[in-house]
Amino acid sequence: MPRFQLTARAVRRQVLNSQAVIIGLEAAEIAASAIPGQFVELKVPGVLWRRPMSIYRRIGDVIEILVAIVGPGSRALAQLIPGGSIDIIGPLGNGFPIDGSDGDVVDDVVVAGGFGIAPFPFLVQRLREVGRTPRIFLGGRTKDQLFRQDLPAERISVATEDGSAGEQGKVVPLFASFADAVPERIERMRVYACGPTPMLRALQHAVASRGIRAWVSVEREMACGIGICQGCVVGAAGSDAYLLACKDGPVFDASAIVL
Amino acid sequence: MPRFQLTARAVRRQVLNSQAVIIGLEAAEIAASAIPGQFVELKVPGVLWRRPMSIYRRIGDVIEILVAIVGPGSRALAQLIPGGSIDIIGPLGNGFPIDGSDGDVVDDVVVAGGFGIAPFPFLVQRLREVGRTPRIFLGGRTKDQLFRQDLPAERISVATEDGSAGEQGKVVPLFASFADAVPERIERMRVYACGPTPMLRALQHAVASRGIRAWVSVEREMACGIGICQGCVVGAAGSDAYLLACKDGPVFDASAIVL
Amino acid sequence: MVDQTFTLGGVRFQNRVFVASGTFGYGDEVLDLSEVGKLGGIVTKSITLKPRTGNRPRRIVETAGGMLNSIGLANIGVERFLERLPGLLELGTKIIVNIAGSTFGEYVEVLSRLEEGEGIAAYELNVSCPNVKEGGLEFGTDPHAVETITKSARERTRRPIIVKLTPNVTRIGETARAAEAGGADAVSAINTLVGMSVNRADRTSRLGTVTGGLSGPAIKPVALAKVRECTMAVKIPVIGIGGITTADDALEFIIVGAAAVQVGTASFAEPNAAACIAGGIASYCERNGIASVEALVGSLQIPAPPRLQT
Amino acid sequence: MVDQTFTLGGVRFQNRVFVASGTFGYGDEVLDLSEVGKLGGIVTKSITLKPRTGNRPRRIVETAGGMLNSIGLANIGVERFLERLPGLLELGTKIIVNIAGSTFGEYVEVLSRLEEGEGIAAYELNVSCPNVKEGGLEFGTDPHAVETITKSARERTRRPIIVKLTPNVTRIGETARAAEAGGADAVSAINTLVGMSVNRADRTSRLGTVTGGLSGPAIKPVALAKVRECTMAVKIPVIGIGGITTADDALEFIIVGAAAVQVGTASFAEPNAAACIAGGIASYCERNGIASVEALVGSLQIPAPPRLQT
Ligand SMILES: Cc1cc2nc3c(=O)[nH]c(=O)nc-3n(C[C@H](O)[C@H](O)[C@H](O)COP(=O)(O)OP(=O)(O)OC[C@H]3O[C@@H](n4cnc5c(N)ncnc54)[C@H](O)[C@@H]3O)c2cc1C
Ligand SMILES: Cc1cc2nc3c(=O)[nH]c(=O)nc-3n(C[C@H](O)[C@H](O)[C@H](O)COP(=O)(O)OP(=O)(O)OC[C@H]3O[C@@H](n4cnc5c(N)ncnc54)[C@H](O)[C@@H]3O)c2cc1C
Ligand SMILES: Cc1cc2nc3c(=O)[nH]c(=O)nc-3n(C[C@H](O)[C@H](O)[C@H](O)COP(=O)(O)O)c2cc1C
Ligand SMILES: Cc1cc2nc3c(=O)[nH]c(=O)nc-3n(C[C@H](O)[C@H](O)[C@H](O)COP(=O)(O)O)c2cc1C
Ligand code: FES
Ligand code: FES
Repeated sequence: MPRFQLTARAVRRQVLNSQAVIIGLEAAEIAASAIPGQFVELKVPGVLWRRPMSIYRRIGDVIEILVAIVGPGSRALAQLIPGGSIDIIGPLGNGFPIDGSDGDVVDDVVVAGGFGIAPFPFLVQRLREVGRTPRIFLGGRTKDQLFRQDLPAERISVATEDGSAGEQGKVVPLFASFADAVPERIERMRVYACGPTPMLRALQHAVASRGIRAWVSVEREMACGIGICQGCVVGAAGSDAYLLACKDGPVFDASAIVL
Repeated sequence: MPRFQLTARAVRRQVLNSQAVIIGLEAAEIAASAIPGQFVELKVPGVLWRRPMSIYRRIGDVIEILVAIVGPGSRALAQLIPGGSIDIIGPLGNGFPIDGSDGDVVDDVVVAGGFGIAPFPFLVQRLREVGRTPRIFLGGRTKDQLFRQDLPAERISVATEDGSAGEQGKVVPLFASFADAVPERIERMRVYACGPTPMLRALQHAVASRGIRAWVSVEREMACGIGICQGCVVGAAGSDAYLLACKDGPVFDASAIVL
Repeated sequence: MVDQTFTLGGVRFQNRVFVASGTFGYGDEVLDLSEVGKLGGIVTKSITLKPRTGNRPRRIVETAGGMLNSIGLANIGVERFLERLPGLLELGTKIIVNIAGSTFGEYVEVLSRLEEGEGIAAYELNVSCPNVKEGGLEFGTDPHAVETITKSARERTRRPIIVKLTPNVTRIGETARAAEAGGADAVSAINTLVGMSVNRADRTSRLGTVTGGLSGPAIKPVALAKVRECTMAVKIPVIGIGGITTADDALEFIIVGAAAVQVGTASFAEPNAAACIAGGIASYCERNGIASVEALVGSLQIPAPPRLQT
Repeated sequence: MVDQTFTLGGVRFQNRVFVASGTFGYGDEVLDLSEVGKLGGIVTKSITLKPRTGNRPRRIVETAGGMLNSIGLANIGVERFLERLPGLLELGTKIIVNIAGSTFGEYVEVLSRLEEGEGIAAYELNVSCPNVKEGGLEFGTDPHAVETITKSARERTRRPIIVKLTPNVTRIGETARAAEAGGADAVSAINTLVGMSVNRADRTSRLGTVTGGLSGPAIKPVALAKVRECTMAVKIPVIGIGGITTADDALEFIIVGAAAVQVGTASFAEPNAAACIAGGIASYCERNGIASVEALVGSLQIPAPPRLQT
């Protein structure tokens, strides 16, 4: 898979709330070759490591990222204004499998918790290109943690822990009750999930017990993002081996890893 | 001397060139109590130590600083835009002696090299308040290193090393030839100087050999700026002792220190 | 109210946050910018027998996440310090006097003079001083020397003795044990790491003394590991030092096993840092329903043994 | 043209900038993002006798100006490495194989197997490994162990041997001398400093192994001082490592006395960092009329002795 290092010019900055900003970066080579679920590594001034961010959406030569402001790196990144530029490496990682043998899938399902929504607008774009539109289950602690602006509104089901939007509760049970309501579709269901580790664990359990195929995108601290530090390991299921989130992932078959 | 720590709001930002910016900061207590030659310590994000900057000018509740962009701290500081704020401590150090027993001084003379101009617009303000206007000798490598916008144009003599403005040469010889042309004034002359160490050394020599009274403002790396680290030492003349640039200075009698 | 007190050799400190030696002057220089009354105590600049002007400049260099210093124990000497002491005792916090010397004898002499001063809460022995007899190597690198100095001090005072350990050793646990054996009431760690910086433009060392001591956030991970080693080696309290800038940093040390902490370099940028940290620890305990900071000391959860290697 | 070459035990390297062990994979992982052909050489990840999966997570933590790692020598083992070697030899730069083990025997066995491989330019012995016989303390903290390992290696190969020293010792000069006495062609320093990090939220160590190794810009001042100590202790070349991110950093090490340098952590954020540094050193020499980097090695100007203390 080709990877590129380039200086990307910021062309867009949309503040969603005090914790979340979308930044658009001109990065033609990366935009041209990326697939959904892949990420880029951004060289943010003032911190040692690059910062990994999923590709949120692709619009021509521009890739967008959704930045959750959680610490010094993301704060600095969120301040990047149009006209400014930043060194980025990408596309990185493996991405979600959507093509080829999965041609006759009928039920694409996205399950996202909070900022775990980040890779999915791009996935939706890609699925639509091949004539598919996923059903989307979105969870957050409160309604401020739902970022649905770039998703097909009519296909979204929402759960919030405080009940401020959608169902009150967590997103995995919401998805599970949907799955249980349509047993005939289970076999042809393909789940794409991203979110906090406890949510992904719950999802692993929900899909395993129902025999649903699922892929999860995991986050790990990454010193390099390009496979040379061996820092970002994820335990392989049923063996002593470790997999690298940056290279073997960040997307894994839900049954292949121990979270 | 009172010192204050406060969050100052930036109210002005004037870009002089790619290397120099003037920032105005609302800091009423500091503005009210500062004297020329004193400095403030600014908490710039991303670097360990605060950064010391002379008070460039005072306008009501606002103090201005002239920032030379030389490294990460000054670069970040120069990006402070109006509306932003920064934690500052000041006024610090001793400042130039201008009042009291010096009442019958006739010739106030400023000698400044490059960014050494920083404390002098404020000094000029103060001297004018007591009915005095200094003669100003300004030096720089090129004319881009002269910052005379806030000084009385009619009293300025300029020297540049490349001859791009004023006399070609260095500023201390320019001042020295002025002094030699007015021997009758030598005794009542008071020189205030600031600039790179080699320039200050040349000045020490020029004033010592002519018996002129002079004060020099020196720069030292400062970890604290408030007298607790003992890092900013300057050798005392004629003894083994060290003086602290941040507390005993930054302004010293030119004959009292070894540079 | 969270119980933040800390008792050492019978002396009770109001909380567990101190300012570190050499980073807060004698304690009375920045009363306008810091709430010293909220500190557990002030550890003074190292005091030697005679006044010292200190090392020649350049004395300080900023580095990535830290700083180097070669102040060289510049201080006013024990006599002038004793004149200044009564004023320090009115600051509303306890005064710990840090003692330094270049011979065994000097430590003892300084301590003996200080014994004549009223009100000193404790002593801290800075054993990171060059030992003139041993060709300039730090006393603190030799467990035997550490034990001897501590013993000599112990024989001459009933005040609590803290031995401040150097991190520039293979096994700091050994020097901690030597201090304990010598009768110390506590050890503090760490002093600065030996480091240097070069100016490539003129190919000189940036510090006038070539090497100096590294401090600040950059050394925090090393300090935490050294403190952990100390807590595993001795039963006396360990006071954690090194890069502490926030209450979270202090909590890291306490969780690892530090009974108290000292704040050094952080005071330079934020003169009130130590007082803020003391407040922050109290709020953390309140938020988490912890009645006494003591309960946090050494509360580190060690995970199950690592997966076996194949 | 500036002469950047560096010769070690008869092997000539095109320049003095290498990538450090464990920070660049085996050398062929990032050919798309780095100009490995411009490097003096690649030091491979530490190779052990059997493949190792490495330590359990969490393995890396970002710290102020640096990072901690506890990768645990995860590697493919010497057999699979030998299969991969022919490919590495085509990268246009020299390959130095870093050897690790948990017993003396393991070092020797790995080296003996590697002797069967063609084209290896040199070996680097990583003596910062836990010595299983000595209760897990690093081999490299014991000069005697360092000398023994070096000797055993020396008896089995004519290829250049570099001994990579641990900084976690009181006197690194002593271990450097032990390596020299054992027949090493060079020493490299430093490996990582022992450090740790605590998550106060759940009171656990952030690293799965509790302590790990600190690297990156934060440790540069310590590394420079350790490299200086080595250069004063031995006559063989010293290779400088620790926090090198820019050509200026590399020049600092060279001026202090390093004959060559290795770039570690910096490659993570900038995969082409080492190649850029090699280029930067050449430009610096050109700008300053220096014909050979050799002329810079150890060119540090030491100022006149410090002012006497009063
Ligand atoms: C493949 C991948 C894709 C990602 N995509 C996005 C995205 O699209 N949008 C987004 O906002 N964030 C994303 N992240 C997470 C993002 O990289 C971190 O939030 C960011 O690096 C934090 O940097 P900081 O300096 O702001 O905070 P820090 O102070 O570095 O960290 C704040 C907190 O976040 C945790 N953290 C830091 N880095 C990571 C990481 N890489 N993985 C998990 N936790 C981390 C820290 O442990 C700490 O608790 C992604 C991470 C990975 C690995
Ligand atoms: C009392 C005082 C008043 C000052 N007033 C002004 C002012 O009005 N305007 C202005 O632009 N600058 C002033 N300076 C200098 C200013 O503080 C430094 O340029 C600034 O701190 C550099 O920070 P940096 O991070 O940008 O660069 P760094 O990377 O920290 O330093 C860049 C270069 O500047 C040198 N340097 C850094 N700090 C100092 C210092 N404190 N003194 C001397 N050299 C230093 C470094 O050694 C290095 O060579 C003053 C310094 C002092 C001590
Ligand atoms: C400028 C400076 C001066 C110091 N002077 C002394 C001293 O006189 N005696 C001493 O025992 N420690 C001295 N130290 C070490 C500190 O007390 C502390 O142990 C060390 O700096 C690590 O803590 P920190 O990272 O919080 O600064 C000094 C440190 C600095 C930075
Ligand atoms: C993630 C990581 C893995 C490392 N693995 C090894 C290793 O396998 N063998 C070894 O000798 N050194 C290893 N090191 C140490 C480096 O080679 C180097 O000595 C150290 O990181 C200091 O240099 P730096 O500050 O430039 O990174 C590793 C360092 C890091 C950061
Ligand atoms: S982040 Fe370095 S190997 Fe994955
Ligand atoms: S800068 Fe700290 S004493 Fe002057």
